[in-house]
Amino acid sequence: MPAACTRALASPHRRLLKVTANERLGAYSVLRVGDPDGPLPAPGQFAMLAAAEGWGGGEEGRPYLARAFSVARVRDGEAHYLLEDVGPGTRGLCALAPGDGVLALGPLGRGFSLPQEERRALLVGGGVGIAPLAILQDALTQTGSASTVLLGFRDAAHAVGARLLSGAILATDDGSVGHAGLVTELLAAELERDGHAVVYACGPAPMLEAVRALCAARVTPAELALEAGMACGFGACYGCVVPARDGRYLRVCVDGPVIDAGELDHVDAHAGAPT
Amino acid sequence: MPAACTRALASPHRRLLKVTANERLGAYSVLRVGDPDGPLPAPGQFAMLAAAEGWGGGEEGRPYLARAFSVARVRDGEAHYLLEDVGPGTRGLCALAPGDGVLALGPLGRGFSLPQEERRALLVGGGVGIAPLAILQDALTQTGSASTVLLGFRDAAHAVGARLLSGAILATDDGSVGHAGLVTELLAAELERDGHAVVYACGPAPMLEAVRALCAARVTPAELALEAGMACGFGACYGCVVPARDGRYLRVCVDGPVIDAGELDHVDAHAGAPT
Amino acid sequence: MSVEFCGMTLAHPVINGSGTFDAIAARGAFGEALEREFPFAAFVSKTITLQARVGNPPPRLWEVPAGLINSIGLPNRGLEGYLAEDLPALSGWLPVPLITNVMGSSAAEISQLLRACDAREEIAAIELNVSCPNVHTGLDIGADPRQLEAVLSEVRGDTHKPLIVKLTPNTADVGACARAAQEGGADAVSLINTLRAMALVPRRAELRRVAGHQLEERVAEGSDSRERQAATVNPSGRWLGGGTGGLSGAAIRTVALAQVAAAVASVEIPVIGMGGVQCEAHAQDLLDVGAKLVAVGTESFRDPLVGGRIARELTAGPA
Amino acid sequence: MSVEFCGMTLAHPVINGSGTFDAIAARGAFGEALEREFPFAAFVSKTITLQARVGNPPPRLWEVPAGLINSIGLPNRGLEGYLAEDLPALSGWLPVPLITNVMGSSAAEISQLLRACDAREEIAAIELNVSCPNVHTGLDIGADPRQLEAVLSEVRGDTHKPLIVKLTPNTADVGACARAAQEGGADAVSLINTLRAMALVPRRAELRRVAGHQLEERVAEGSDSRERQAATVNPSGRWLGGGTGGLSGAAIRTVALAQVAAAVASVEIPVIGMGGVQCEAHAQDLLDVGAKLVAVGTESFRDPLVGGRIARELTAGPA
Ligand SMILES: Cc1cc2nc3c(=O)[nH]c(=O)nc-3n(C[C@H](O)[C@H](O)[C@H](O)COP(=O)(O)OP(=O)(O)OC[C@H]3O[C@@H](n4cnc5c(N)ncnc54)[C@H](O)[C@@H]3O)c2cc1C
Ligand SMILES: Cc1cc2nc3c(=O)[nH]c(=O)nc-3n(C[C@H](O)[C@H](O)[C@H](O)COP(=O)(O)OP(=O)(O)OC[C@H]3O[C@@H](n4cnc5c(N)ncnc54)[C@H](O)[C@@H]3O)c2cc1C
Ligand SMILES: Cc1cc2nc3c(=O)[nH]c(=O)nc-3n(C[C@H](O)[C@H](O)[C@H](O)COP(=O)(O)O)c2cc1C
Ligand SMILES: Cc1cc2nc3c(=O)[nH]c(=O)nc-3n(C[C@H](O)[C@H](O)[C@H](O)COP(=O)(O)O)c2cc1C
Ligand code: FES
Ligand code: FES
Repeated sequence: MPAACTRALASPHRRLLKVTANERLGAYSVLRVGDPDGPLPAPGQFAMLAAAEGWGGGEEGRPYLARAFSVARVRDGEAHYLLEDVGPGTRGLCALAPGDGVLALGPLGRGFSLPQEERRALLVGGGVGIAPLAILQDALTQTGSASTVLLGFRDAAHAVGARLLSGAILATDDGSVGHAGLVTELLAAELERDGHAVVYACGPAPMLEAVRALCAARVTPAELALEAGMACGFGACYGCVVPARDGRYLRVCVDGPVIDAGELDHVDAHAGAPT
Repeated sequence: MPAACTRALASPHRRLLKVTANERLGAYSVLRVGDPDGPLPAPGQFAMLAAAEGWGGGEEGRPYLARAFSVARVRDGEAHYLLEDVGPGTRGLCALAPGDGVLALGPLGRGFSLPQEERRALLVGGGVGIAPLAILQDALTQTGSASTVLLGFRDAAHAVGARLLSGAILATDDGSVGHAGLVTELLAAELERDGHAVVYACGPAPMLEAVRALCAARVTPAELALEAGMACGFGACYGCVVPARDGRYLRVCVDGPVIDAGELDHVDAHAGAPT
Repeated sequence: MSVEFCGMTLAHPVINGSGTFDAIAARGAFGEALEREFPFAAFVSKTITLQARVGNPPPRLWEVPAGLINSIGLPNRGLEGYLAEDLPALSGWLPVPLITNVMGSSAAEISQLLRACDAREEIAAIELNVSCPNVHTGLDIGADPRQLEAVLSEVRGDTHKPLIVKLTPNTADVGACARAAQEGGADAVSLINTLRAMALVPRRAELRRVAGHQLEERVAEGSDSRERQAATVNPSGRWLGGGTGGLSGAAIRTVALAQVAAAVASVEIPVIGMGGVQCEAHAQDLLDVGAKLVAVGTESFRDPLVGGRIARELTAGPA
Repeated sequence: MSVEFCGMTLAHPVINGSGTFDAIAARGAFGEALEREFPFAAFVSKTITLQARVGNPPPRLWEVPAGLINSIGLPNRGLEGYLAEDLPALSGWLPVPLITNVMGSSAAEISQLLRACDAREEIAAIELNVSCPNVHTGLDIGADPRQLEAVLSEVRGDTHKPLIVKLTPNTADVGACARAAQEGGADAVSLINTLRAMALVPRRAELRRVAGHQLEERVAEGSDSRERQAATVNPSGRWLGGGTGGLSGAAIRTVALAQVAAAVASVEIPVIGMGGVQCEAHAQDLLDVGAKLVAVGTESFRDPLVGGRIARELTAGPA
């Protein structure tokens, strides 16, 4: 089984940071935020982000609360976030320009643990859920571990996001790039080929559930980076829960977002990345 | 006494118009909005304005409702508004750039009536309250009537606003331009010189009250353009009231904004232009 | 999309909230165009009382995040003035049925209002506003189910016209109140009215923060930063001339949805849902939880024709 | 700026609203820095019940204009678990007095909770959440003044610690409820709790409008534009797993101000005011209408240290 989760402590201060770049990557945006003095996030940790200006407005009077985003990469004193515009909050962040302010609280939550027992790392991502796998791949590369990366996307425009990682094997729903079908089909084949692996997955709930079921059937250790609507990100509101195997609820923000697949009976329909 | 009030009918449609210019005029902004097909406002009428984008947001979640502004001038298919930034609504409008959208409902309310009995027109304005006097002066000039214009401002930066009218005699609180003191002191002197006049006034409540008292004492007809917090501008909310002489309340938006001074016992402290 | 409601056939399910649209004033401001594009399927008058009322002293409005507090104080000409002046001013041109909203502080007063309205054929239905303190108990007539049912039973016989009871939302159990209205003989209930709310005169420091540096020089002198602007205007520190007011608009929308759903679950009679409706989606939410009609209030202040647009979009499906 | 409150000396007048700050989880996320900068002058626990509760199924949150609806469902370890696990996890490092919030559905249950808390010296004061349906009557214990006073009189003797009663705002006359709490022996009252509210699963059309064109292709197929997203997840059409929830945040601020003013006018005991406080000005408004302490809830979700900043600004006067 994977070792203890990794987690860096956040400052309780919500910090005002500056956008250094915000560039399109296919259907996504990569937001870069200067944070030279911030705590170094562990792979899988996230931050609560809000634009410093114009948050709380919008036609529907939203966004009001900050939004959770996985740290996708840390490089040269900048944190990178992969964003998909799915609503008022992500839209506001996608529209930021270099120099704009971002209010950030983080890094938060428990990240991935590194492979044990010389298992090979299988990184499985779907859509915008590939974000935490990028920083995980960076960490694995640093420790000299190779990783196999399997990523699934809707179509070619989204598959451009795969550039965030290196050497990814792709699947697309519409078959425009790579395997025509589900990324979990690639995973099944990989596990078939060499089952001495640990799976790290992040993506939509149905994908995570398929990963969980596959790994459970093969007794392959798996860590799932879950998502949930969050109000606070630091355990205060009890809003971000997913049902655990024992009938209780886990708070994704403090008990996760990375959760050992074995703790779950199933992946809740609300617990995945936006689709 | 002045003749029946003038009033153009508005369309019940809130119309999406485009900003054609927005330029500083001393401490004020002059917002110009293209409206070639709109009804021609009568002097003293106003419009309810809101920015088409970003209204309803802001740090305090305001502005939510549209804001009332006197039409300051109509020229070449454009309506001009004189704006003073006193809060979130005016700030939002002051920040508009050419091409931005403005939602406008108007022209609304009752305007000034033109002089009767060959009385000379005395236009008395204070601060941003000079706006409706500009379009009134235009109308008087068109009918060949001369007008004497007395305007009061806080200081030299605000006194620049006087350029909206022609031939104005100025007073400033700090004495930096023109008469050092109140514009109503100029009015008293003018009425002394030649009392066969009709006074048209718009400005802060204390100024309007002084004008009312002066004119009442001399039995000089006077029309006061009042202001009040408004939610609707077309008589729906009953929010914009000022107390009348008979103990009832007048709705500034439909019974005014131009009200015969004789209808008032005093000018309510909330019924003037922002100070 | 035409709707049968209490024996009336309405062109669509969108009406106005009482006190948020003055058809006579709007006709004056917009002329005949208003008749052609009248935004509501029925017109609800503002609340009429037995005696004329001038309403509360200004200020009467306070804007809040996504909402508005009003403290209008129900100004109206009184029953007699309404019947003598407003009904003729509406008749001939009002293209939709008229629902007259009335309020009284005792069964006797309400009875008199209902009887007078019953006699006028211009009035298609009566809405009874029960957010009125009982002269005897001091408690709002509509806040206590028992009191509400008793009053309604007493007055129900006074009109043959459809009787809509406009419930108060400031109550422990709005479902119980809706049921009481039904038991008392109401033909329909409408809700929600505004939520009790309050605002203080803005402090100078607050204004400064909102308006930026400019204001600093302009507010009257005084060294205490906690001193409130216009303290002389209203020494109580309360902004609204009436002391407290009622919150409406987007801010109350989800409270309205919960209360409308609770009312629907409690009665068989039709429910008119309102509170914070700004667009078709909000109206559809109320219809989805079981409202038969939807009323638009505060949003009409921003756009007088919004009711008509919502009705069209409900018919056509969202764009 | 230190404040005497029910025999406690607090460093400043700002505390947290129950259920909106988990000191143990925050200590885990922020480490020792939290101890040095603890934002509140006292820490109020989330509501503890006799039996453990897992809480409501997700989704538990719905964001609205200037507010939040939550339907958390009071998950907690139960009295025993709280005393055995949470108290030790707080002791040693919590730099401020602990107020334990409890809730029971009958006098007997409440009595048991109070007695257990009374025995623990780690607990400085008890807050009783009376937004709980009475097992016998079904009505919230705090919604009816008579019921409230009766229950409190019965349990008051069970603790010597200061007893704060957290009133429900979903009531006809909050002043009467505050008075009932005082008569029943409360040492203080706190308000407001959240307003009952509801949200529906967003329709696909709605999502499309909000999210722009992109979403259109992504939402599951289906021809009926009124069909709701994730209807399979929650066939009732209600978004919140708990069906309805409670509205908090800026949207309820002026309702809170009115209710706090009404409570202050009705009692001599101190009042803790809360509801939508986001900055010093909002806190000062509550103090100006007579609150002794102010609590911050939802705003802490946006900024965990906002309570401390408000306290500093209240002390220094606004910047
Ligand atoms: C730990 C974690 C990591 C994440 N990492 C990333 C990341 O790296 N990149 C990324 O793009 N996203 C990430 N997300 C998801 C991201 O947080 C959401 O996409 C974002 O919060 C959406 O906000 P929005 O305002 O754009 O959309 P919203 O309008 O909030 O809509 C998003 C979804 O929420 C629901 N919803 C709609 N309206 C409401 C409402 N009023 N209240 C509550 N829910 C509503 C609907 O299901 C909707 O599809 C992450 C989430 C978590 C929890
Ligand atoms: C008929 C008419 C004509 C007008 N013509 C002009 C014009 O030509 N040019 C011009 O610049 N202005 C004009 N005004 C005034 C203009 O409408 C106001 O300055 C504007 O509405 C202010 O909005 P705001 O959001 O900028 O400021 P607000 O924040 O709304 O503040 C303005 C004032 O309103 C009060 N206030 C503060 N907060 C609130 C609140 N939350 N709710 C309610 N009131 C509050 C305070 O007294 C404050 O000083 C006119 C007003 C009327 C009625
Ligand atoms: C300015 C104003 C005046 C109102 N006057 C009345 C009234 O006279 N009688 C009444 O029953 N309701 C009155 N209401 C309540 C509305 O009819 C409606 O119930 C409430 O505003 C909620 O709807 P909304 O959020 O769409 O405005 C008034 C509301 C406002 C904002
Ligand atoms: C997510 C959440 C959970 C809450 N849980 C509790 C609770 O367990 N017990 C309680 O008495 N109040 C609870 N409340 C109510 C708050 O303590 C507070 O009364 C309310 O949120 C109003 O304050 P605010 O607008 O500042 O959030 C909760 C509020 C929220 C938003
Ligand atoms: S987001 Fe608030 S507890 Fe997890
Ligand atoms: S602004 Fe609504 S009645 Fe005048």
